[in-house]
Amino acid sequence: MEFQITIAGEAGQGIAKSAEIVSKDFVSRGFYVFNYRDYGSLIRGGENFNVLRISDEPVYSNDWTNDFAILFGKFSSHHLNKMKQNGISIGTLEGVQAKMNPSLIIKEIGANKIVENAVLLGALYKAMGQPIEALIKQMETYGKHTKVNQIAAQKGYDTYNGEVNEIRFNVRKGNRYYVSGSNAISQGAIASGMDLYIAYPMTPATPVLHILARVKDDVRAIQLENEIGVISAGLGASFAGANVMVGTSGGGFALMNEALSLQGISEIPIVTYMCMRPGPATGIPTYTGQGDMQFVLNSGHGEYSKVVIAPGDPKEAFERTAEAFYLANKYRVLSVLLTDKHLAESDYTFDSSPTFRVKPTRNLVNQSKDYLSYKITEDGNSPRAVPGKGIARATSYEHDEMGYTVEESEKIKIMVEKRLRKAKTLEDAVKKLEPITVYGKGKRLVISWGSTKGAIVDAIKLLEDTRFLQISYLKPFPSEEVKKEIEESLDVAIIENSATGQIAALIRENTGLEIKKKILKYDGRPFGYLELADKIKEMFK
Amino acid sequence: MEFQITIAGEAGQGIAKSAEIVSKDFVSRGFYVFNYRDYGSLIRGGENFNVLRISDEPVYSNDWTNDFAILFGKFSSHHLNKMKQNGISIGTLEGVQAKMNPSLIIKEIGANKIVENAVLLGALYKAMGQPIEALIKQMETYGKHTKVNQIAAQKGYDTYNGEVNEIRFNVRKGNRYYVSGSNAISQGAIASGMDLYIAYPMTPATPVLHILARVKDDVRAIQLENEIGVISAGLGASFAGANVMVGTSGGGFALMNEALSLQGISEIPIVTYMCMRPGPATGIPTYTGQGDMQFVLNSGHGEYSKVVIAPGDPKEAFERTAEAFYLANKYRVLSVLLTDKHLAESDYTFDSSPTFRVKPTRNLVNQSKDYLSYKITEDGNSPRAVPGKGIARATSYEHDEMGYTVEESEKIKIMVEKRLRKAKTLEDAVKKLEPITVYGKGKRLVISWGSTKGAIVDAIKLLEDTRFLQISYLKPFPSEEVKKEIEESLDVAIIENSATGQIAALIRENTGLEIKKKILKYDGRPFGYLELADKIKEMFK
Amino acid sequence: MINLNTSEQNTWCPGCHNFVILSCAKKAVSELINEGHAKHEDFVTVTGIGCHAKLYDYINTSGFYGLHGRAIPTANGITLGNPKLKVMTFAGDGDVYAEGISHFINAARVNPNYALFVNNNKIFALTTGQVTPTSEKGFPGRSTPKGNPFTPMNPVSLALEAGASFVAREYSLDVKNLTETMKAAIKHKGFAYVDIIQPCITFHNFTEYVKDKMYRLNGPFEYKKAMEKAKEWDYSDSADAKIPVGIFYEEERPTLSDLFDNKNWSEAYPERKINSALWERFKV
Amino acid sequence: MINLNTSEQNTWCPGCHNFVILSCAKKAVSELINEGHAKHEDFVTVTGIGCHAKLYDYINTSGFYGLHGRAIPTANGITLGNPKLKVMTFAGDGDVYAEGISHFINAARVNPNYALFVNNNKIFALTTGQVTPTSEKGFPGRSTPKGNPFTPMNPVSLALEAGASFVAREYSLDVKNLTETMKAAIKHKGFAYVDIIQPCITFHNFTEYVKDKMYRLNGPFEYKKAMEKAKEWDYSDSADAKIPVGIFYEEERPTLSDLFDNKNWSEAYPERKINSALWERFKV
Ligand SMILES: Cc1ncc(C[n+]2csc(CCOP(=O)(O)OP(=O)(O)O)c2C)c(N)n1
Ligand SMILES: Cc1ncc(C[n+]2csc(CCOP(=O)(O)OP(=O)(O)O)c2C)c(N)n1
Ligand code: SF4
Ligand code: SF4
Ligand SMILES: [Mg+2]
Ligand SMILES: [Mg+2]
Repeated sequence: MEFQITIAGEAGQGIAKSAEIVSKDFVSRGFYVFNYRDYGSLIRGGENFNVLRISDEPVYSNDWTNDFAILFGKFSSHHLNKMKQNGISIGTLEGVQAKMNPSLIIKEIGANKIVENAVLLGALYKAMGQPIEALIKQMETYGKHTKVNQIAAQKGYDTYNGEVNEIRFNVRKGNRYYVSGSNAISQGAIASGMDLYIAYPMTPATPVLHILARVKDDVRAIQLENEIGVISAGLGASFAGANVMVGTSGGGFALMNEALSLQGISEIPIVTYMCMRPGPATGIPTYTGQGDMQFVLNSGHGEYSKVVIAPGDPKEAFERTAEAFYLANKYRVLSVLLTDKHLAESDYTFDSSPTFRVKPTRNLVNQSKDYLSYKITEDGNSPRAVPGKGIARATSYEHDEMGYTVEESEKIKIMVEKRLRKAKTLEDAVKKLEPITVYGKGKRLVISWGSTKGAIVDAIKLLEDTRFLQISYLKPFPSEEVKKEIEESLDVAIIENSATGQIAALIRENTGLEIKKKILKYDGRPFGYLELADKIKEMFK
Repeated sequence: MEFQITIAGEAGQGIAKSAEIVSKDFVSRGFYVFNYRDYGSLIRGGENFNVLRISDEPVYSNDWTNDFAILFGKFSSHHLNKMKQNGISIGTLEGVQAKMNPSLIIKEIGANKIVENAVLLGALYKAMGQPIEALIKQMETYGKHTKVNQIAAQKGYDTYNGEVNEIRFNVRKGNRYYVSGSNAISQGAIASGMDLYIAYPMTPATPVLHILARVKDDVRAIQLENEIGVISAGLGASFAGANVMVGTSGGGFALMNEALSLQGISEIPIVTYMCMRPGPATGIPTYTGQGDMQFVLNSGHGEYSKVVIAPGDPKEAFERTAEAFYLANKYRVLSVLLTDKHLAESDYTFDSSPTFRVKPTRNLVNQSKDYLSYKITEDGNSPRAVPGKGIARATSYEHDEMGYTVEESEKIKIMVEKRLRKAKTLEDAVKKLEPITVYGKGKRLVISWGSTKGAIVDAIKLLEDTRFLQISYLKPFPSEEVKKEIEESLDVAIIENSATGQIAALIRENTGLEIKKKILKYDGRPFGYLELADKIKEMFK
Repeated sequence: MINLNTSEQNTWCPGCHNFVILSCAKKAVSELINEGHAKHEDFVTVTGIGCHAKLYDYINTSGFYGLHGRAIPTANGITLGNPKLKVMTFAGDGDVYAEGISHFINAARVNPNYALFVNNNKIFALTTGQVTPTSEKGFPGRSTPKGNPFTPMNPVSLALEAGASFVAREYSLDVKNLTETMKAAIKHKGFAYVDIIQPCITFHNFTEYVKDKMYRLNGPFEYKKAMEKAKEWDYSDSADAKIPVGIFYEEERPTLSDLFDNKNWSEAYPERKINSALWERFKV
Repeated sequence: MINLNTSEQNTWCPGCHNFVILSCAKKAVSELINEGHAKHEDFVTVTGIGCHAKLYDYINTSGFYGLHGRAIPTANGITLGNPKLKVMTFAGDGDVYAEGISHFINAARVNPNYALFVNNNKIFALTTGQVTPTSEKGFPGRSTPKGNPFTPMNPVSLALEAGASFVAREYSLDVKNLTETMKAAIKHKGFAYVDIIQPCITFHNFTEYVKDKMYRLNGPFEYKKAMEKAKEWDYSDSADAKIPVGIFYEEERPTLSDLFDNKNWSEAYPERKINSALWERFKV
């Protein structure tokens, strides 16, 4: 049993906050809520809306038609034709089923325009047949504005005289965790031993900066002059011994490219949180897409190994963040946590806690006189030490074991080959971290990565004979594992929030297998699960 | 008939200039000379050497053992064991066959230390049985130092009393062109209609900046504050109507990544001269490598089409530069001329002139009131116009036909699909430009791209049943053509100046075919042709 | 009269000062056209990324909506590509004083010929309120909830120090003077920099603070005096500040495109011919 | 005594002033160790890319051979990662005043705790002789054969304007004073900037020019006087210049790592434990 609500209005009308209150109320009562957030690149004066899918079973995505809708502000009319048969739309808009006049109502209670949304929330609760007390309780989070919001909500509830479509189903009791990707990455980073987060604001990576700047834990979030300053300082701080994460989106990541290459040759551990939005360039800054994948995989000039991890939901983000730090420190590499706006800014409900495949480590050795910063080893991985306790060196030039510059043919080869061996070692390490996951059963296979997971998992439940291969490590790429799954399937398609279907190219590069069927979406919006189920069905017809 | 000379000494001793004089003398007499230049990242106080392979037939590479050598300065002893059986080494070094004391000789003529090399050149001419007059004539290029060099050379010639191994073979008469990659790119750019070259110095791209700053033609070479300033100004200037090329190497190209992505969405034509050296990061700045290929192919976040052209020698560089400008202007894309230090800084001899597959064009339409900067067209290519004559718009945001910002799903799709169609159009256009070339005959196939061409062409002459597939367009990739060649071969190997053999991955991504045999070199040095012939033989055993 | 409006929906916050800046810009352009200073098609509006930059969508001239921080080098290029264009560059304080400060310092020295207007709201507005280099110490931005730890930069004295040939400050709500100074900046031959104090009514509303503290300069002054005046306000929130507005400094010297003797290339050479004869230069 | 030599082959041009700067740096470090100011293992030498940067190979301390233009932000990070380290940052004029000028302006304001030495030869030396922002007008660099079209930047007054808390100029051949100023800069709490006039004997030898024009300051001065002094020489090649050397300015204020209350993280938390309990924060 499930239903879906859209809350739409103008930027600045408290849409996101309204959605949060409703979500948290339902989650606290044992429901599962998925909350999709849609907003433009503007502060006020345009449209915002949230879509809440609420169910008694886990749900990880939404679709585009609604059982209930709050529509206010001048931009929301397009939602009118996204109502289900018996759906109830409430609001100020011409054409809604239950038209209301919240500005009149708030005048009655002598309140400010800003609580209009509370009036409509109250009305929504009446329409859903839900206890107004539950809503009023959730409103306690409004701080000093609590009281007035509560009064407005009660007033809305009382005033509403439209249809009622009572939501009544039993939910299982148990723990419920309500979390966005940004929150998961932030807390996951703290949990994984991060000391410093360094960033320059860029949507949709910015929430992590805001969250980490506010936490009480003994970590620091520091905004620096620009992205080049950020990544350079990140490498400097890591060289000095700190556990560092930097964060950005495509444009900032592009600016970091030279320093990412420096990471490759200097072998200084670092984690980069890279949160995609549709490009090229500024693109569509507040929407979602996965079009930067190949760019990230191939970032930085020269040849060096890196790790690119694409978690599929906030719980995975929490878990995989630990792996990102672990691998970065253990193998002195760059770990990229590749996510996107959809994962970062949607809220998911989970009923269990994450588990970790790794333990955190700074991987520091005690320096002795003969410590070598780039020791030639069989597995290509050199022990890590930091300045302050002895001599440690890092360099952007090709170098010998001590870190001194070399130009001689033989010496160059030795160090290049050390790094090649490390790439191999890293590959082996990643094999142990469940780089792929298969969901469902069936001879048909859909393959994807990252935030599309939610819609796919929800969609294949509706399909027969279809399973889903999620690739969580894009680099090192789990070639054998992926090949095996494809070869065991009768029909295969990839799914990607992009225009070209880059995962197909990546699979072909690594396995030789060509996947011609591509389900793509490149309008900045995530897949709806029903929309996706239809497309998969169509594709496999 | 052919022979090889190495001239080695300390940086600052005039090694490169000596090599140039000898080369030009032989070329002017109808020989073919290939001149390899080896120098460290230093100004004085380390080793420099040049290798001249001289022949009566075209040669495009060198190898590592010499018939003659001038060895002076303290770093040259390692060349002693690179002499052929009857090779003659001349110089100041312990162990040379013909030890000389140029410092004594110049004292006699009252000259400066700086002409010591001229003394040794004179001696070399005696040892080669070559007319000293020819050398003395070439020395006229020394400007005000001509006289003293000539005297020193004569003195060296007269003083030399070592063995003589007379070079005597008839050469065909005809035109001879002696040209480095840097020179070819520079003149090729002027020939192709370039107005502005904008750069920030970076080895090995810098010579193009120096050359273009000196030419008398009506073009400008401008050094700006940093690479981000360079590419941004390049896009600005092109938007305003200029034909622009920017130039850099890996690190600078990395910094340009964000603006390259801007190129993609704004569709402003630009040519980028990208001259590789081994990375990651600062790497080995004065040596050669092809390790930035995948990085360049995937540069810039988001999805957009670009052109990546890899000429194989200076003549091709001259020709392909015209294509780079043509495609950039015609399809409003980024054209990357991907070369490396080996191509840029080696001198080649040709006996014919380049031919062009395209005509230059600014591709400007006359603006009318209804000009649309991003007109939706069937082939995805929108007419180009510039400000100053009407309204022209360029933007880093997703946009509509007029260039205004859009965020709506449908409008986004329209513009993304326009760019997808353009990618297809571009693919078709490139098919007509001979994106691949096959050399030689045989069932075995070696595949490569870029500056390795010289050594490969020279090597396969020594091999049986082996042909060479050169890929000149890396993007759009000529998949069908490459696939066909591979499938028609019994045995296939790729050759690359890199540690991982990226062309193999690219081929697999585009054709599904895996090439396991890889002949790689990743010590900053180019392949010698004999060395390579051996490796190919070994690989195909 | 030329219509400089576009039909794009405006998405600034209702009441945002950018509306005023936009209308001043349109007024300046339209008057300059009427006065015969330039033709409509010669104007190019270049912007960075931020709230200010939306101006690109709302003014009907040629335009280049650049990257965050890169409005300046983009405009540099435009003047190199065609020195005859009239370029108005609009950027934010985040754009110019954070991300793109290198270009600001460089432009002040090399003197490209265009006007740079910085809509300085002392905040990253479009990214919802983090501190910039001109935010006052202690201001609780969203990435510095305990208060901005840094002292603000004074971009006006910095521009003078770096060599800008025209330096001014204006206030976003002073329509008359802002328009006049915009016109003067566009007419100035060289790098004309105007810091426009523009409180952000949503994330950083210091309207009250600046309102009574501003006074008008009778500039331009000679360099030293200009510098003194520039130092009168340090962009802090000190209670007894005096904030001079108007033109601090103006000087004429060769521009970037003068120095390299650039032309309107596409007009000078509508189509360059392929000149394969250049290969002959390599003949030995 | 600590041996600060390395066995790397030195590839500077014979006679290059960098040899002198290197030996002063070693002397400074070794004296500071002897005076108990810091331990050998606490020193970190950070460099950019250029001739100057080879110093990394020739001094036996911990070191970070950074990217061209990025010595400053790298050093910023080192002080954030472990504020106890003594960081000496060596960079070139190309590094700091061209490629990395954004970081210079920012560092002056946010005051990271380290010494920045700029080996200023007014040329890109390692790339064989192109003009930098401090090259004098008219100088025929290899990318400007007809002469540098631009007026030079004055990085000393710029640093003061931007807020550097320690500003000095020294001459590469003045061993005694250079060593002393280096020590003072390293000891200074905050961003200590020293522009070291270092003629490049190969590409830009202005030794003769500067030699007789230098005179020693009896600084540090208060800000205004410091600025006046800084303006005495504009980095041009004017014949009657006077070139003040020594410390212009010194001030103490909180450093970047103070402002964020940073620690020596790896010592404070040798191993942080995975704290999966944080997930509980999401419990509704
Ligand atoms: C390279 C890059 N980094 C970060 C961003 C994100 N970003 C967009 S607007 C903005 C801040 C804009 O601030 P400002 O320039 O002051 O303009 P305002 O919004 O205040 O008008 C930032 C950081 C970006 N677009 N590109
Ligand atoms: C991103 C980048 N751009 C360009 C270069 C090339 N480069 C290396 S050294 C150098 C100039 C160095 O000049 P400066 O900093 O003054 O040092 P100097 O050699 O004079 O000591 C340049 C431009 C580079 N290494 N990286
Ligand atoms: S956030 Fe501030 S600057 Fe942006 S539109 Fe709103 S008021 Fe204007
Ligand atoms: S080029 Fe100049 S700075 Fe570089 S080593 Fe030689 S003299 Fe020194
Ligand atoms: Mg701002
Ligand atoms: Mg220099």
